[in-house]
Amino acid sequence: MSIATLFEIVLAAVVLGLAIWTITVSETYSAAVGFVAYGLLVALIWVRLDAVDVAMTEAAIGGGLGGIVLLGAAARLRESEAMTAERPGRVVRLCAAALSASIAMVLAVAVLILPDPAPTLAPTVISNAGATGLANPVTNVLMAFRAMDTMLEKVVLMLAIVGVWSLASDQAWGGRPGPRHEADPNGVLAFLARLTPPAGIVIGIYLLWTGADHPGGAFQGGAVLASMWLLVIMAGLADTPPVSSRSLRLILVAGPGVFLVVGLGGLCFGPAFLAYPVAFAKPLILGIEVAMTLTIAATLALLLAGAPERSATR
Amino acid sequence: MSAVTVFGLCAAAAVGVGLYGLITNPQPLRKIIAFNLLGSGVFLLFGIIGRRGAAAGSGNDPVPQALVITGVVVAFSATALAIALTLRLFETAGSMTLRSRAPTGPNSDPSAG
Amino acid sequence: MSIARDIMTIVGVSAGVFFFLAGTIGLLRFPDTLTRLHALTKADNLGLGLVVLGLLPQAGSVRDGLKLISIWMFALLAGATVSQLIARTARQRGPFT
Amino acid sequence: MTEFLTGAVGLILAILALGLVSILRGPGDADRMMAAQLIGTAGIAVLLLLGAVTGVPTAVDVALILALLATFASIAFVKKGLSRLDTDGPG
Repeated sequence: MSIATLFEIVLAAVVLGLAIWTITVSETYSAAVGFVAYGLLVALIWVRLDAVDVAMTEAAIGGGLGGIVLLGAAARLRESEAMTAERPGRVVRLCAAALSASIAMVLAVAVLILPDPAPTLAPTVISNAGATGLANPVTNVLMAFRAMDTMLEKVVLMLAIVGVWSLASDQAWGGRPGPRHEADPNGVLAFLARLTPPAGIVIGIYLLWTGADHPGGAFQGGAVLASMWLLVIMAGLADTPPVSSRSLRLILVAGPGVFLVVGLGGLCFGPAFLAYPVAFAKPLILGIEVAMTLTIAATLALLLAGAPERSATR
Repeated sequence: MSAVTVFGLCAAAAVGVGLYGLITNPQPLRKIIAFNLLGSGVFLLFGIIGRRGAAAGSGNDPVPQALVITGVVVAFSATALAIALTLRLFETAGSMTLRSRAPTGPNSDPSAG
Repeated sequence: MSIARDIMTIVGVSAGVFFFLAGTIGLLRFPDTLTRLHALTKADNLGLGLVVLGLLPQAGSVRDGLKLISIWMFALLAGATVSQLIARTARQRGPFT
Repeated sequence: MTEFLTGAVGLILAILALGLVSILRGPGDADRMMAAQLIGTAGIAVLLLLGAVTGVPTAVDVALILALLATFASIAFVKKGLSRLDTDGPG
């Protein structure tokens, strides 16, 4: 057994142990902490599988922002935990264990008897890379070959934010999400929130730019920008914008809007919906990505901030 | 044992663990966490299949990778929506059941959010 | 030249691993919050710093090296801020072990 | 060189697992936060070493994202986790 295999087995065992602990631990807050650590380790697995694009997304969105939104809810619902102590009976738990174990077994067998040679679309993607002028195959798939998926995914993000906002109570309708954070303007937190975002914004833009040729792209860049914005908000240096703000809404629809306009342009002047003219493919894709990054950053941050809680005037 | 086998079995087990938690945990927030574990196991299975389909020039088939990236983002937005629903449920229903406690108003917890 | 680089990597990474180990053991063994915090900062700042220092000779370009250093800087900043916040809370409330 | 770095990755991973034990044990929130901070840093170190071992230079970019997100997550941890202890100074 090579040292690399040993490393992989240790990593897989730690990940699984953490997953089991996250499910079985009694406190929800601890489970959320466990989930953040789990996301971090899953990102390591993705690097090991040579899928760096996914590793970035998992580290930024799956474990990072997703873990934080869980953590916030767990901290808030902490006091209410005692009242929902009703656990299902032993029979239900045994049945659930049997069902889960059998599904896991079926999947494990499926992994072991996967066909050889494996079906793959990688050579097709790589041989068509010249059509867009981008060297990162994943960005090619996301932005050109399966652009429709990505566009609809932006629509899903928009629907999610509309859903979250519509949960506001009557007096907070159209107001600002989350509590107003007060912090000492000369304290350590404010210092960190002044020092980090400039560098973080540069890194976000770098990730977007490098996404054309290397792993990275709009999602990863957007997630970094979102976290920087929230850092400033949490340090009390800025307030969340009221969700009825027109400029905010413009940013939220910019990504899918630009995407749709380019797509319709393909329909009017080209052969099909979302068909990029070959000469302008790269600038068009980059333009869409810039708009998308802004939209993703704003959407992710506002999804994290949650439903409006204060009226806009206060 | 290759990386594909090790992580493939790990992914299958993660799906099982997530499913068990989804069924047996009574609290909605725990169900959301379990569902995310289940989802990450499914994403890893995609990664395994992509890894096996690696070709010259890329270590992992880009098509499943793109699918997983889309999936991670959609899973995050679904999680955020589910959590907003849970919090709202607690705000409206929670204070009714817990008569002895003060209702959790929007400003009683200065740092959450 | 290459041997000198490798030696620097081995020394740096080994020292970094040692500090990680020491910090984790401290986190597990020390009696109260402030001493555990002391152990954590060793692992955080020195452990990662020495690993970064050890990897610098292996970096392919200046840009990669700058990235490595900026990662360490971010970790330092976050570590320093979080330690201060935790320590201040610990002092206000008395040791909450 | 590769062997040595892989060994170092394995060791840090084992240390990370040890840090997980301290998350599991608690006992207080402060300890959980510290352990989470340590795990984040160790994860960054593992990523950097893994990038050097497997010759995937872009692993450094993943570590960069992780470092930024860890900064943010630590603050979120402290702000949300310490809220129960009603801090008035730093919070």
